[in-house]
Amino acid sequence: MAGFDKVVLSYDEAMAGLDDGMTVIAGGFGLCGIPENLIAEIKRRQTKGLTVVSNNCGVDGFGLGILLEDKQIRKMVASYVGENALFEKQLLNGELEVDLTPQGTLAEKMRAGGAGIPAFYTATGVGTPVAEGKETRTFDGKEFLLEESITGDFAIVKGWKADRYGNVMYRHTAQNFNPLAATAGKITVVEVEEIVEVGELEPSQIHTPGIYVDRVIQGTFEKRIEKVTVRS
Amino acid sequence: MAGFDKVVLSYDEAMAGLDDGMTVIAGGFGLCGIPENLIAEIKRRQTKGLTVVSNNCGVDGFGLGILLEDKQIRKMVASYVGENALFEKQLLNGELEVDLTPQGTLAEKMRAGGAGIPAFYTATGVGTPVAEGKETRTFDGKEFLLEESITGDFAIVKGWKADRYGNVMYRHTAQNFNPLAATAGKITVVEVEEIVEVGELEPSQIHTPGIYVDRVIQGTFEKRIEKVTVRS
Amino acid sequence: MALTREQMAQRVAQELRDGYYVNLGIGIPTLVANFVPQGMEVMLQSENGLLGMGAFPTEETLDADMINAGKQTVTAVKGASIFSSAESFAMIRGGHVDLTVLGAFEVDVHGNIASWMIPNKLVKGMGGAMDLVAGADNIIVTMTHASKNGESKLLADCSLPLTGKGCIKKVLTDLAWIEIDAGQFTLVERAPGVSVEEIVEKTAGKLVVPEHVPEMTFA
Amino acid sequence: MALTREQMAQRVAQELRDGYYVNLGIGIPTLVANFVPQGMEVMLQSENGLLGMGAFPTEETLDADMINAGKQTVTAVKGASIFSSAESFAMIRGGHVDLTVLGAFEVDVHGNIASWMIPNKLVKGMGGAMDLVAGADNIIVTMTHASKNGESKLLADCSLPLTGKGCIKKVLTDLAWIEIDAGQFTLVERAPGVSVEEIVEKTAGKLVVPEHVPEMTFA
Repeated sequence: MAGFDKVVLSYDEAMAGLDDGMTVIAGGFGLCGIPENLIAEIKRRQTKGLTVVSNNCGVDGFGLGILLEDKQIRKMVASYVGENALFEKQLLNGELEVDLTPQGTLAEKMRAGGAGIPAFYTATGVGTPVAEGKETRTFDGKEFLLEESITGDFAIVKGWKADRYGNVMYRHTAQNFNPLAATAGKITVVEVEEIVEVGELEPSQIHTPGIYVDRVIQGTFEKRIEKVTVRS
Repeated sequence: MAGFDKVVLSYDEAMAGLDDGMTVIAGGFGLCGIPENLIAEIKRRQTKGLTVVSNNCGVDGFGLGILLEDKQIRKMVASYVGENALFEKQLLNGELEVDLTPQGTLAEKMRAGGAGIPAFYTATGVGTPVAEGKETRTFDGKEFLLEESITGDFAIVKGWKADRYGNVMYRHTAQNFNPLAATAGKITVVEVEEIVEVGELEPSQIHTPGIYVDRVIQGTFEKRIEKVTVRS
Repeated sequence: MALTREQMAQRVAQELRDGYYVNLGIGIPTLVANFVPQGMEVMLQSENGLLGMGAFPTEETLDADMINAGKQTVTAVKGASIFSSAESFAMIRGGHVDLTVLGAFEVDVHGNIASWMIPNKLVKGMGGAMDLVAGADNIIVTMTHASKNGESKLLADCSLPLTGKGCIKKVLTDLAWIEIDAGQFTLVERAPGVSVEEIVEKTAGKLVVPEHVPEMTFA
Repeated sequence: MALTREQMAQRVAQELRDGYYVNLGIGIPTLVANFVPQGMEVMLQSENGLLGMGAFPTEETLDADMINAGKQTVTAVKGASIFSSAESFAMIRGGHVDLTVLGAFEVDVHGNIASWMIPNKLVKGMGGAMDLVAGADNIIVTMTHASKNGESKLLADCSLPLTGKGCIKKVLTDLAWIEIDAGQFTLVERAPGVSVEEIVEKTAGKLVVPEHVPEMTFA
């Protein structure tokens, strides 16, 4: 079974092969379901000139935000980047390039990238700045934009449970972009809270089949909450 | 909660509104996971001139095959239709039109239809008879076909368990095209083996969220097996 | 009198129907959930991947893995489902959400909406707004009728970069319920005590005023 | 001697690697699963939505809801996953399957394959074959080298309608292991006891024959 055993024991091993200038696709929505230790490992490695594809860019001091501190990100592809003063500064300085992509288009671009679909049409963004330089086309009397898919050299993913074969389940809304990112990496690394026995996950309930996953590592997570909101 | 209670008590009610000339998208692979009672109800209604979209067309005397007996199907969109003498006869007679579509393209056409994506590019079928009359386009040096999505007036789906809100889970490989069909019908009808209490299905484990489902009915199923194969 | 934020939410809530799947944007739209009419049930879709968003949690049930699209901690109602962002936007883009309520900077007579970007101010991103306006058939925009300086937000043509083109048919402002069709606004209802003249004055785009413009009523 | 069906499967199985995800077509490809080398594990993908296809069931474990792409009843191995047809073909189209083995009527020097349609005979459909050949990087075609009438199936140009264009690089016939590159076949191995002359004679497309063509070996 050695061939299907995806478990690695160190974060160093988990991110082996990450080089300057690569594209990294990251799961997560805000700070929910982010691969926080894999991100920390990218910081430790000081890999530079990265293109990072993720719905958001973390916050100052946590999540993808920490990769801004040493200017490791050259270009960010995201739908919303408003939580983060350093991001703002680097953007205004011209140190950081940003490609703002509608959230649903971003999700579909990752899925399409993983599914071997190079491009698709969507009504999202027609007539807006997002449409600039993109082809439009009419189907059934309605106008649509051509959007190209995204793949990455690495995908970094946060799961809940995984088995050694790389079958993954996500917990609650920490699912978000994670299963899409998982399909779109040349090398897909998943960090999880718990590694379970092969056969423990019900086959029909697996969110990410192991075929997409190259490495699995068990971590411990801070799970910082961006906006704690409780009812009284 | 009346507004979210999708359960209907008769097959007549389940297929109310089905008219001659409509397009019906059906889940199932071979005879596995087919909405057998919904198909039988279409036969009982004697609705004619249907376009049926399904991976296969059942067999003689079972599944979608029974809709051929009274020539209810005008056009079949499928990837493989080889199990069925009546189909063959009507095709050769010119009584039946067939649009053969690669299996993966068919699955993606249904998904795209449900997801508001009017068309996508795929390498599947480039240079083959499937490409006739279709646009091709090069991305990254490779040639792709433009394929348009499919939606239907009705989607008929076979689930395992559903709750009254129309949240559905499928059993084993009876999942197949069912969750895709479910997203692509103007009216989506799901027949299931068991209706469970709302809240009983784990939210992250639901295969088809209720938002796609208009009607749910509990049925009993023959579950005929096309090729019983056992080891000795 | 101009409507309060709560009254605006209350008026929008009158458009809810039993069994609606609804996506509520940040701000006034979020308040709509507080005014769901009695005996009616709606399910809230949160575009980060939750259908059936519930109340905020208690301190005890707080869970970092359970948030809404505004990144607030939430709960799920009985019968909720949770899924990926691709599935969530398949619902939205595919037109499966019955009603979307969101804010805006400007709306024009062509149904265009600008809500995400003010040139020369820092651009934070459109999030899911472009998908929501492109995918939904039934959208209600909530915004004040005019800016604090008195500049109309209901224009002949949006001046700001668009979020979506030709997709808005209904606007609720603090002064009026406006519908958009065939390149013009129509004044359908006015806020209690607000004169047709004030609304006409504060509407820059072409506004059709029917003979009788009823006041909004609140239960 | 020409290889038997079992020997063909056995030779293909030598191309398996530990940890491969493999899709096996109907016929000879299916037999490959019987010859997985010891100490090696592969996972079989069945395009109806099963990764980790196991043995046929017993009478007791027979389940109508558990079939493979050939519509036979099967079981799932430990660690299997089950998913929709869209997800299944996302794997296939996206190039995540490590090896695809399938039969064909004809293959040509351009890497074209014809395997699904004979004009003037009833067309039953391509099933998943077009997706499989378009999506995979690593495909092995298994077929007899020539028809029963002695007509070569390794052509300069396929005569039948294609299943895929320019996607085949490796062919195992009952006579030879052939690779395709730059518009020509290369003879890599021959079946034990089969002469280079016989292979040359039965190959219609341009065939490069290296100085030394080893015989296949079987463990």
